[in-house]
Amino acid sequence: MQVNGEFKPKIVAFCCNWCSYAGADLAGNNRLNYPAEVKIIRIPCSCRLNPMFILRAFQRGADGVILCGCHPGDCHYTTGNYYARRRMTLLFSMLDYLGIERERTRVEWVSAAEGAKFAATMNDFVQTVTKLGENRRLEDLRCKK
Amino acid sequence: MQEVKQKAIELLQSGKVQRVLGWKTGEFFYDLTPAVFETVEEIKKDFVFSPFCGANLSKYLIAESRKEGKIAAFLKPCDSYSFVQLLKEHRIVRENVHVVGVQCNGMCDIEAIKAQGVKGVTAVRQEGETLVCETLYGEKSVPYAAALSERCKTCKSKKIVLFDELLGENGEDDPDCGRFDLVSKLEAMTAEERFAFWQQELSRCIRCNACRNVCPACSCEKCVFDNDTLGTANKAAANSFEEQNFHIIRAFHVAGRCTDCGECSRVCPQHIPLHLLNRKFIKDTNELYGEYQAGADLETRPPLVDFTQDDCEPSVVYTRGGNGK
Amino acid sequence: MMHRIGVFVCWCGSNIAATVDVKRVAEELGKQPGVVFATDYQYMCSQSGQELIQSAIKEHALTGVVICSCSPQMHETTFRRTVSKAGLNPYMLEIANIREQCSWIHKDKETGTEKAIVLGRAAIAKVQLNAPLKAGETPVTKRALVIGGGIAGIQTALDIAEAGYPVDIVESQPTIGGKMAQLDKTFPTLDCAACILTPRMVDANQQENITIYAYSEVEAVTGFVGNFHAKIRRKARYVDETKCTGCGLCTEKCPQKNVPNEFNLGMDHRRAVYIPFAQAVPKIATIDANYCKMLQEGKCGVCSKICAAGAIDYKQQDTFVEQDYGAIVVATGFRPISMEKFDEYAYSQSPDVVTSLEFERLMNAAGPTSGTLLRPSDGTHPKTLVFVQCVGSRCSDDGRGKPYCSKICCMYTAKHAMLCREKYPDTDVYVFYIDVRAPGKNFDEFYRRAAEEYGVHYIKGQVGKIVPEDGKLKVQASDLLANEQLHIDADMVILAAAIEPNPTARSLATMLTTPMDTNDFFTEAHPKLRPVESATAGIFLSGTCQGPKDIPETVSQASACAAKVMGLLHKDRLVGNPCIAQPDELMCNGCSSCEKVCPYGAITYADKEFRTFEGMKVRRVAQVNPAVCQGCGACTVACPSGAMDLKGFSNRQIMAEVDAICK
Amino acid sequence: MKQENLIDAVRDSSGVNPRKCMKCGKCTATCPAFEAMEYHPHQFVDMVERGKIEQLMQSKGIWNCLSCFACVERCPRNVKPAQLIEAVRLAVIRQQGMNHLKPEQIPELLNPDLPQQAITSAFRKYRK
Repeated sequence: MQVNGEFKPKIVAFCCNWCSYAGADLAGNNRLNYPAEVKIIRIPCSCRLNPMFILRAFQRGADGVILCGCHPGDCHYTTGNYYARRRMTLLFSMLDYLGIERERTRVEWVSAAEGAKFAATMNDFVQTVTKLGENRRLEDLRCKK
Repeated sequence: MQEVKQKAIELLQSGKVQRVLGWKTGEFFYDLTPAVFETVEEIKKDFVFSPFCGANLSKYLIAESRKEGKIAAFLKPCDSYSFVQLLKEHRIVRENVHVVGVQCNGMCDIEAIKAQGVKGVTAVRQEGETLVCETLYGEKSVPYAAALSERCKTCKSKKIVLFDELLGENGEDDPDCGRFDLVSKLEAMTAEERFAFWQQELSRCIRCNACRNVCPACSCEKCVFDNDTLGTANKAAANSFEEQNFHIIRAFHVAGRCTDCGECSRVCPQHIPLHLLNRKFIKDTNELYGEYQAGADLETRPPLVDFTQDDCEPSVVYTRGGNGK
Repeated sequence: MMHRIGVFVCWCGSNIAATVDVKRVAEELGKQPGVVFATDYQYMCSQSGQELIQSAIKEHALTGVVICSCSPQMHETTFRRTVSKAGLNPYMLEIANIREQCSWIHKDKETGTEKAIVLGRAAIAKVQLNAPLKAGETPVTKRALVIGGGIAGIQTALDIAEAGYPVDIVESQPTIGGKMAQLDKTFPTLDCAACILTPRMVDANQQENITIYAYSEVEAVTGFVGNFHAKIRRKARYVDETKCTGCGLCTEKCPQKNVPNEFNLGMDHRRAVYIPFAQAVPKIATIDANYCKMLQEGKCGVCSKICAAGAIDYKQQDTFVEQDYGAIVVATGFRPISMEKFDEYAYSQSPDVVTSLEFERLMNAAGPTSGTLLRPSDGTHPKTLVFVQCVGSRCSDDGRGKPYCSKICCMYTAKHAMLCREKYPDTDVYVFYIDVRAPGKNFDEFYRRAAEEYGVHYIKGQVGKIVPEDGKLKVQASDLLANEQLHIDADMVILAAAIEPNPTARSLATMLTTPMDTNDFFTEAHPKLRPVESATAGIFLSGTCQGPKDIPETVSQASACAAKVMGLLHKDRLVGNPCIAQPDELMCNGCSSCEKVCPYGAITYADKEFRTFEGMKVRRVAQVNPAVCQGCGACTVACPSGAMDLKGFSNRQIMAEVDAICK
Repeated sequence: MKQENLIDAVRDSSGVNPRKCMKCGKCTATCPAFEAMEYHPHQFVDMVERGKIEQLMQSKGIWNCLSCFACVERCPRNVKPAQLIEAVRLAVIRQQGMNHLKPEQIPELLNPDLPQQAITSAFRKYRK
């Protein structure tokens, strides 16, 4: 999206309810800044993230998608993030294989105590995606209309 | 070849099975389609086993094994992997299937034969290392290897994983078949080159769904892309990301379940090398989570429903391999 | 059907209103399709704020509510109750987090307002697809099963029983008591283990709510939280429990005298018919079929002849008990690891090298030496004793030992050294340590007392090797602080062997679908906040099956575990989380992918008949047990056909949010 | 060689991670050459960890290690002190630099009575 001639990326952040969503709340509690381009969607666990959701976001014009979950070993549901880790690794690798900028997707493990990490991660991710510019390779033109 | 047909007749006559799943000629002699035979006469008339029996029969057993009576199925090594994978997923009623393993010398592709300059082919037969073609202009010979379809040139295995009886000899898998060479080549390209390559390939997709319909792993009761309630149904192709979305999701849904039988690429009317997507997943899972061959056995957990505590992080994608940025 | 949605934007005083133009947010969201009412208010969570919501629900016949406020982690429950009181299903509510994830992180009001509108829009898009959810309810069987009758199991069982619920203890040995029954004294108070344990054993036996199934094993467990069903194998004792009086006459007259006595760790012998120790509970004789001449060869019958009660029954068979339980407690305990792989310590070569547990028996009045410390090899009084700590603990992955600290060894070694010096002041006692870990209450004081008051020589450094020579044990070690090598001629060496989980725990974990760590300790549901629950609902952990623990810690965990069990059994019905997985049977392939990733074993399969174009067909389809599913959603992604969906976080809802955000 | 390179060289050629050491001293307790070494195995590991390689290289004691591998055998943390000692010895040999045999010198030095092993170790001294 262009705002006053400046590119502002659209970022969708999927956060697991137990660690990362709480980590994002903590970032807010501590008044840690990160760009408003990041919009968070709450999911119960990182393993709830279907690759279809990521592709859907890109189709609809997102410029970057990030998944945050509990650190491996700390999953509220004991094993969810282990499956998410494999799924995302393979999906990202596939996107890369198709020539889509690999920096547009990311997974970070953020615990409920890591508000600072959450903010830092988002700052970094937004910066990376801003540098990449608008997502053209993945979007569905029809959705633009 | 006669041996296979004879076996089909024998199985029906003995009453061991009530139906036989095999191949019959379509419009052209090289255009064979899977068919179910219920009488000896039908078999005598139409049953064919030739170097064009590429069609993987295992998928048809999902429906066929649920019908009354027993069915005999002729499974080539490729088909047997798909068969075991479907068994593993509880899709086939094992008791109702009599599996006859048939060895395969690699299946031919009429386009490959034409590419050798042989035109007007009306029939073929294998004689050792050569394929003798009867043509409108007399007999012509081509090396058998040159007539092979693309997927058979890098055949992963001549092993028939599961069978009730076997015609010919069982073979071995070939870890050095080089089936990932093309994937590696793509990986070594820059992102821009890869994007251009896939854009070129996938933009030809007409969403005919042939790849999905032939794929033994794509045998869902209802496909997500046909599902209106899910909001993912989308059939019309536009000049957009839609084809890629379809093919990524399709490849992801069969990841860890795809046996690499290559049917998707065989049936694609637009000649899109779809198997390269599936092979990427297979190559990745092999490299990251250990060797895994779908359909090789009934027990091993597929990589996507398994994990270890020290699996690599998704960020491995940013750093892995020599692929250019 | 389009919902009638009400949007309520909270100012949270100035917390939100300072960086978000709440009026504009309400105005913009009011224009969204489906929104029939939108307003803002200073404090939505206040009494009057809640009343505002409730009256709007009634006035505008709202069917869905979006509240733009603080994090759902703060007030989701509050607002669910609010809308519920106004007659709306509590799950027809969505919260847009415009405080923690918006107003508090942005300084610019324009930016904050724009973002709040997008977040509100996503919540509206989601609530459009919400459906009323009702949590499933299942009844609770008010009975607990405790697997393992050591101090952990006994304590848990007693606490539960005293709260009024029936408890069954299943113990594989002929008596309850576990490892603690074998101990002599306990640190840091030095009170006698039997004196504190045996009254608890008797209590357990007499408590009318407790049934003890000793010499029994859990054969199979099915079901789920509140509704387990267990099959218990009662191994044949060849003694009728209802008749045996525990007089012990048979155990004195049995001619088969050479059976290694496991209670004394094989350091003396018992008869083929035996009662493990004097205070055994239940005090019933057991015939060891491997050694009984009557059972092996068909001749003897001495015990049967002398038993006045006529309790001996050579034809007894294993029997089975089947019972329903609401909760299961795992208390399977530990054992010391085998010392066979530690050749350098000569354990297999010399009987004078013993493990600490063997040393307990050698010091115990009921032990093989009646409490006089004598060298096992020649029965002489040992003068020089060397204690080696950390044998097999804190080892890297070389297959000999365990990577963890066994936690109890530092303290019991201090205890042994102290007792030894107290009883036999003529002894020289050396303790070789790597670190002394004594962080419990009165623990460090206890260890310091051993060194300061009892003159135990504490030497930093692991012993290198031990060679038996001329009736002595040549101990080669080094004093790392003095930087010199030591050679000690010891009379006895005591190895503080690492402890490991009971070897039967692994198969039990599989039976209960309860996760374990790589060392076969059961994994707690949360390492800090849920230490006595397993990840599987209704399965609780007591004692060392969860990790190394000393007695005080074991008992506190056992009581904590009992409290959790009572909390569960107190409920008549369990109300589940309604946001659970739900398969669409028409789309399900029955492929088992979902089952494989379910951490709770909540998914099973059933063959069902479906109408198809070709008549009725039977298909295998997934079923989710609503009492067991916790709603993680792992299955929804594993499912290739999208047949499995998650209520409250459905595919369509999440995609609607994605669409709204990306618009 | 520079200090950091030296530490890396010792760690690489030994394949030992000295940080795994929990300082239990079992290696030292078990060492038959204790008296002959000014730095005992556990100190040795510690010194490598702290990068005091040069000090070790000057130590006479390294030549008194019998390479009996008792310390390797018994170390509970799989640290392998003896391999560190060997690596330091190698570092000393390599540092002597100028006394390596050059390949062209070998033929004239060849003597039928020379044990095979001596030739092999002469080559081993030769550094690429």
